[in-house]
Amino acid sequence: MWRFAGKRALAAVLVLFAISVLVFLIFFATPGSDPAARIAGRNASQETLDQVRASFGFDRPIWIQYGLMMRHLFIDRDLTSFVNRGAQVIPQVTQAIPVTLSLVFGAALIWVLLALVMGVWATAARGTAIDPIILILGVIGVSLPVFWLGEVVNLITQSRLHDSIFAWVPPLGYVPLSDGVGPWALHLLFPWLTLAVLYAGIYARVLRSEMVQSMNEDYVRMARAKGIGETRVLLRHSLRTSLISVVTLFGLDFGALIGGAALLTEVVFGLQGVGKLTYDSLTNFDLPVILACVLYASFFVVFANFLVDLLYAWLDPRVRSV
Amino acid sequence: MNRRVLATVGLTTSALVLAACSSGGGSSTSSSAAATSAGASAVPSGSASVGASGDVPAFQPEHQGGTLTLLAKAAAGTLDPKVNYTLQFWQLYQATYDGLTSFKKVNGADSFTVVPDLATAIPEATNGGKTYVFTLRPGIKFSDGTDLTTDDVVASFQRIFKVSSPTAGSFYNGIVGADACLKTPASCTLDGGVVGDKAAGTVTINLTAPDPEFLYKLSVPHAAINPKNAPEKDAGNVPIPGTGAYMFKSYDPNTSLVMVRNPNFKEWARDAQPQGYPDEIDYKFGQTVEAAVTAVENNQANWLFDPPPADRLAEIGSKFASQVHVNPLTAYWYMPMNVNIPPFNNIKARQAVNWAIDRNAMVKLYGGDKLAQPVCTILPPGFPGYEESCQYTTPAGTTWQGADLAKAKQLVQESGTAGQEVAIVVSDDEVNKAMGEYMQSVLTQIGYKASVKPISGNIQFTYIQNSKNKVQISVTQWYQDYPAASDFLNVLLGCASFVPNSDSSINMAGFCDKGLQAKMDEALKTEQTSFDEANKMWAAIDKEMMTASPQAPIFTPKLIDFLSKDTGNYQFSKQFYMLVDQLWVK
Amino acid sequence: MTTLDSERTQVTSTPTAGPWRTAWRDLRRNKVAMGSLVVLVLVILVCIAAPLYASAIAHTDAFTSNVNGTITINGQTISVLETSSEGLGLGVNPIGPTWTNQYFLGADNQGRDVAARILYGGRNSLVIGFTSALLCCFLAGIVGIVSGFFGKGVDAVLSRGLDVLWAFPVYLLAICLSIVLINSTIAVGPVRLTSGSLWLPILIIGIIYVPYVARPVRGQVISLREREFVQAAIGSGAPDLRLLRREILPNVLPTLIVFLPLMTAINMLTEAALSFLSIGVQPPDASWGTIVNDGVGLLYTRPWVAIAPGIMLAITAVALNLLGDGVRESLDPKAKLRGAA
Amino acid sequence: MSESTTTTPLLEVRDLRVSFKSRAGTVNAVDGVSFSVGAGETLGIVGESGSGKSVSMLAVLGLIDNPNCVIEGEALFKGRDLLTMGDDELRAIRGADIAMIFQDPMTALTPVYTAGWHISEQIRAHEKVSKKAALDRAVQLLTAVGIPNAAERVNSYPHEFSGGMRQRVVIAMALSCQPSLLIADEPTTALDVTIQAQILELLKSLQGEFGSSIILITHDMGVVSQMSDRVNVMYGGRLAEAGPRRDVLRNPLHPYTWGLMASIPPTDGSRVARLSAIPGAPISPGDPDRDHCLFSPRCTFASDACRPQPALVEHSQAHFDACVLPFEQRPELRRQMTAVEEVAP
Repeated sequence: MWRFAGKRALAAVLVLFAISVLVFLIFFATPGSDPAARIAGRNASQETLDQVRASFGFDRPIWIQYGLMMRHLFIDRDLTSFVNRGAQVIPQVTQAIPVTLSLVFGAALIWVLLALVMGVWATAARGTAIDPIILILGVIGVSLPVFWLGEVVNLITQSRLHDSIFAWVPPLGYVPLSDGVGPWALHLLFPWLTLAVLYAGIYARVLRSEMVQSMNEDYVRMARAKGIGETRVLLRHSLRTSLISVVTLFGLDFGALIGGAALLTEVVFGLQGVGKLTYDSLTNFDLPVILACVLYASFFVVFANFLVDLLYAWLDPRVRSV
Repeated sequence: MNRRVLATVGLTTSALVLAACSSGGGSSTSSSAAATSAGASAVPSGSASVGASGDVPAFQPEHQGGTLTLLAKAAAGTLDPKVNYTLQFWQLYQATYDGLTSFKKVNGADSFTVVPDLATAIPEATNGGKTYVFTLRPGIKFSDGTDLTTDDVVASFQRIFKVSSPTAGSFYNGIVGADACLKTPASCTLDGGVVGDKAAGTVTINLTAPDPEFLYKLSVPHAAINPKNAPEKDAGNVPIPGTGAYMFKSYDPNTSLVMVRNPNFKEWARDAQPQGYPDEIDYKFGQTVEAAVTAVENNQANWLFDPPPADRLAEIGSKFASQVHVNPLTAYWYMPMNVNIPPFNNIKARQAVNWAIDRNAMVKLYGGDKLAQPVCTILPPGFPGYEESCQYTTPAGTTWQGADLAKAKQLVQESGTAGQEVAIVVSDDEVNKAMGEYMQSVLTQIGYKASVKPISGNIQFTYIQNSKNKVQISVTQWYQDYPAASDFLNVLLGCASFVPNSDSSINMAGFCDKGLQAKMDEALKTEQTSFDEANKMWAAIDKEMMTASPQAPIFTPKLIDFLSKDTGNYQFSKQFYMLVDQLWVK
Repeated sequence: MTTLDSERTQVTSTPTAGPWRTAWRDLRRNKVAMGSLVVLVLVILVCIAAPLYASAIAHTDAFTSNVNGTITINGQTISVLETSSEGLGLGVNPIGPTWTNQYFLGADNQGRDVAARILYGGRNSLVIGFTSALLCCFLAGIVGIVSGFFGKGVDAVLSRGLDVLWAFPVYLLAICLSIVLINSTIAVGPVRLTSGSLWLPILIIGIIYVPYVARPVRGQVISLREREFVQAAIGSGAPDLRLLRREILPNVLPTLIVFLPLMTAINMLTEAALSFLSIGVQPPDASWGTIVNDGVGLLYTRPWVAIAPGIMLAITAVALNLLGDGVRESLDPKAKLRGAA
Repeated sequence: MSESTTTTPLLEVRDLRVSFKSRAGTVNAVDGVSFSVGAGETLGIVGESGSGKSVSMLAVLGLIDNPNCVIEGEALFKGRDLLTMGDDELRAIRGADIAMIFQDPMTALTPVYTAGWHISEQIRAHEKVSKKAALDRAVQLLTAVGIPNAAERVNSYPHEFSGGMRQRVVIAMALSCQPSLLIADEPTTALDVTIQAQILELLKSLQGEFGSSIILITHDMGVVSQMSDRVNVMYGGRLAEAGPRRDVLRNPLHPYTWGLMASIPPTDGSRVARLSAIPGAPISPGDPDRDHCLFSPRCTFASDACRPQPALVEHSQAHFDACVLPFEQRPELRRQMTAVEEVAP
């Protein structure tokens, strides 16, 4: 177990290293990306430009720049933005995390519940018209471009029907949990739903197909033969075993979302989360923030993979003993 | 409206785009304003327009108090007044920092006048226009409680170089000792350049050559006076004490900037640094512009920095008309054409573009004729040196009437460049992209194989400057730093502004005409004796430039300020735009 | 249920039909899948007919700005881009849906006919979605098979490579590439990459989803390797290449084919998301994604510009997903995207 | 023990028909089968896969989870018809009165639960006992089925048991409510040869202990010969032959049974022999032409007389078969057939 974890950690570090190097190289290979001129300001004299270049170390070999940036990011922890000078990168990321966590946790709760209901219901109702209806609803959810859906939701709740049925919808943006659970949840309600619509469909479909598959398994027939109720067969046997693959999926998605994959939702709903930070840093071409965001995101993706493996072992005793 | 540019071109790095803006006279509203400023400048010969007294309205204590809430999509980077080069924060610095001189804090065209601020008076330049002696007002304290002394002034000028201020090499390189400071900022002394006499309370500034525009340069925030112990590097988001009516209390670029009254402030000159009305000013960042517009509509915030999105314009222009203020800017949108590579190394090809652009269409893409005015000169309407003229219009006239596609096609044929590939590099925001798309259409019509290349706004501005990138034509904007014709003509098209293979080469056209450069040098020299005289020369240079056609001016934009219902006393300074601290919330 | 299943397959498969024909016949019987196929074919046909629509019905050029254009409706001449006349007269609004042949869905901010552009845009969306899905499945097939078949070091390297790809900021890559390509051309084999080339989004999208598909393929190959018949072949000293061709590929191919429509749907949505960040199809060319993006700026005044292409995108994606489900059921019911394990 | 059949049978199946409707037509999986099982009796049902033996039992227990399935006939368990019973009633009988063991112990247990969990679930489904009491019972049961160290093994997961041990767990679970009827569907097919005998032995001894009746479904005549009191031979969803074990084994009547008998290896039958001894493939249950002896296409002695479908005729006491061949000539014909068989390879 420890060897396994060690190997995984080593692999993760390698992956993170590779990503950071790639980001660094790509950044500096892009024409116009040289931060010196942007830092120096409009129509700066060449002397000023050189001065800025020297003071930021942009005139040094690229591997030294890389080393310096990594040192500032991980050892001194005082890496500052190229754009918002003096703005430290790490606090920016840590401030964005609660927003993303709030968004993703809430959305995940909704989509998991929704997917459970939809998946179990579709399984129980297979053979009837309800099953395909649920599935098609799910497919539609999967097929809507999330930023488009977000914009349309905004159009309806913030503009078209804002004076009538959606008068209670607060303006876009994030309100911290410390301002009260009510306002917090109300501000996040539509972002939650928008994000959840996408994933609920996927999860319901995966769950349903797993469950239908398991309904043909011997152990489900055995469970029926034991004379236990159909609901119990569905929930304790079929659903319980089907959850394994859903959890795997969930771990990966959740990791990616926490890492900033909710970018489009955050942008559309004006939530200052990690995704929005990543987006802003990309549009600003602000290398320190890009690097911090990307490493943070990769860490979560890799970490989620790792967690999923552990969770998998916990859910599936067969894996545990291997 | 130039703030649309700001907001879109650089989400937070507006620094690229914008600098100070002042307007030497309005466009549509004020042909008289132009006259005023030109007249004012003529008074002290050989110097920027200065004035002593103004008609600043008296303070009305009944409106004092309350919290003013401002919104912006993003903050504007460092808070250091010596480094920040964005309109967004320069607007705020008016209330927090002072220079030896400053632009007058009044509504309208008069705002363009330079008045004494920390100095008791505007000194007459001596020593052949090379020496200025300022006397500091006594009894002024910084917001941290320390007294303002001549040491602070000297240190502040040194600091311009020590922090590599963006304008160090362009505005302040004429100070004696600046050369050494630019080379080795750390040991900058400006020895013999800026000399303080603590006992007499005077500061002497020596220039290497006369600079009639120097007083303007002293009046922008980069020349603001801060305590001598201010850090010798960019202070980032740590506020530096100042002498203004307000001080920065806290700043987080991701969330908010808070300004409160400076406890050590006593009004000394109402036209230079008036006391403000709100007790606190909260500037909040991070909301979308859509949300900000809604918030102002709903009276939840007083004002938003970013230009309202195009699809909300009609709504605020009709439902909220009384809360909207539109002001012309001394700025322009233009298309530099690279005169060193095909097809625009051919003058006919360049002229063809000027003939072909339907400037009305561009105005429409920008938001309609209430928000921009077509131009075909480099100097904006109302600007010193501006003379109504248009070489590329049909029917012929002095203002732009319509494009002549036939003529453009013919010129392209004559130039022999027809069929060549042309890439238009634009910033990837909505307005710029729309203009790029439109130009693609136009260039295709006149015979080129045109394509649009929208790229990230934060890179576009440096990308199009670097000759290495071989940009043929692009869409960009220029906002004045101070009201002098050279700030457009000499800066944008002077030989010195073209630095091959550098990201900082504001002469994007790569245009360098020896004859025209000689004329510009002559005009600059003439400014020492007479701005009027010089401005006539600038007007002629503008015409010649337009004939050479290294760029195609498109329009001069206007600015929308949208205030909430309960916000009063809107004052618009041509130099730094809305006077934030003069707004009433009570 | 083993007995029942075997009975049913006995019934449905006649001895002569190969697995492909059986699958096709199953698919033909699947009403939902066939319905989706019909919808898909309709969408494709309509998009192919774009020039016809533009010239014969809408009388418009979908790629030329028409900022100062006018049209006549009920005898009234209306500007395509109308400057607001209310109040201060701020803002310019493109004409809204006329629901007639010209400007059926209104104009975009260049005064171009949105309906015609949606049809043209559909072509690009479909081409990008499908080609990138093809590319993705092809690359993922190679990576997955090599990784799963050779195992050990090769597998470790490829798997980490997939991890890097998985966690890499795609948008950054896309933004940088689009800038690099403004002046330079990158040649990837027969593909010439320029900044306006459709190959740019195709390559980017095709590559980023490789881990999505490669992981399940890798898992499948690993389990295939353990199967008796492959073990037997290995034991008998069959060369790797023949093993791959004879034993592995025929088993992996159905999985890849199942993924194709599903990936096409995902890729079309990704293309739209990339367009949201101004990467991808370059103006004046269009895709559904770029039109949605154009429309977002007009959302409050002319919502149809954004809503209509979004609906087209959603319909196509739904059809592709349902078709994909049908193909999965008939070809390889166990195929799972994203490689959960 | 065959005498017990004369008293009221525990389970009496009358004219059971199970068919599946599909796009390709109707599949008659079970086509008019009647039989009965007495208390404490063991009934063997033999036939090739697809002969309908498993389906008939699943149908009786209402375990066919397919909306296109039509079930007709009667299945009287202790006098009550299982086929018309409500879901809840049937559920109460399943597992409590009638338990079932499936072929593959590898897949019959839900992989995520322990052996003890499975057994106590079954107990608690039918009796109100505490979890702890149920678990204690599970330990006893596991001990009873010969799992060593049952107190610890009760917490083991299915994958931690060997195949044979897992089948013991399944048997323990099946017996946990002391059912009066145990249906064992190929209980040993998936097991190693050495384990098979142990499991059969266990079933036998447990039957003695619990007094349950057993329906043993298998394709293996060897297993039948070891275990059952009576034998039903099924072909194509119909009974081909039925009778007391001794009669059927010593004196098989139906040519199909002859084929099955020929497939038993000469020794003790512990070797699993496939039914390849009978030429031709099993008939397709989807074939609409059913009004004839379904075995006739594979039968050496087939003639026009095989059409229409021959009736099930009682030849000696409780020994039935459905074949038109003259009764007297059967031993001779059988010799002929097996001789041919022996030459063939």
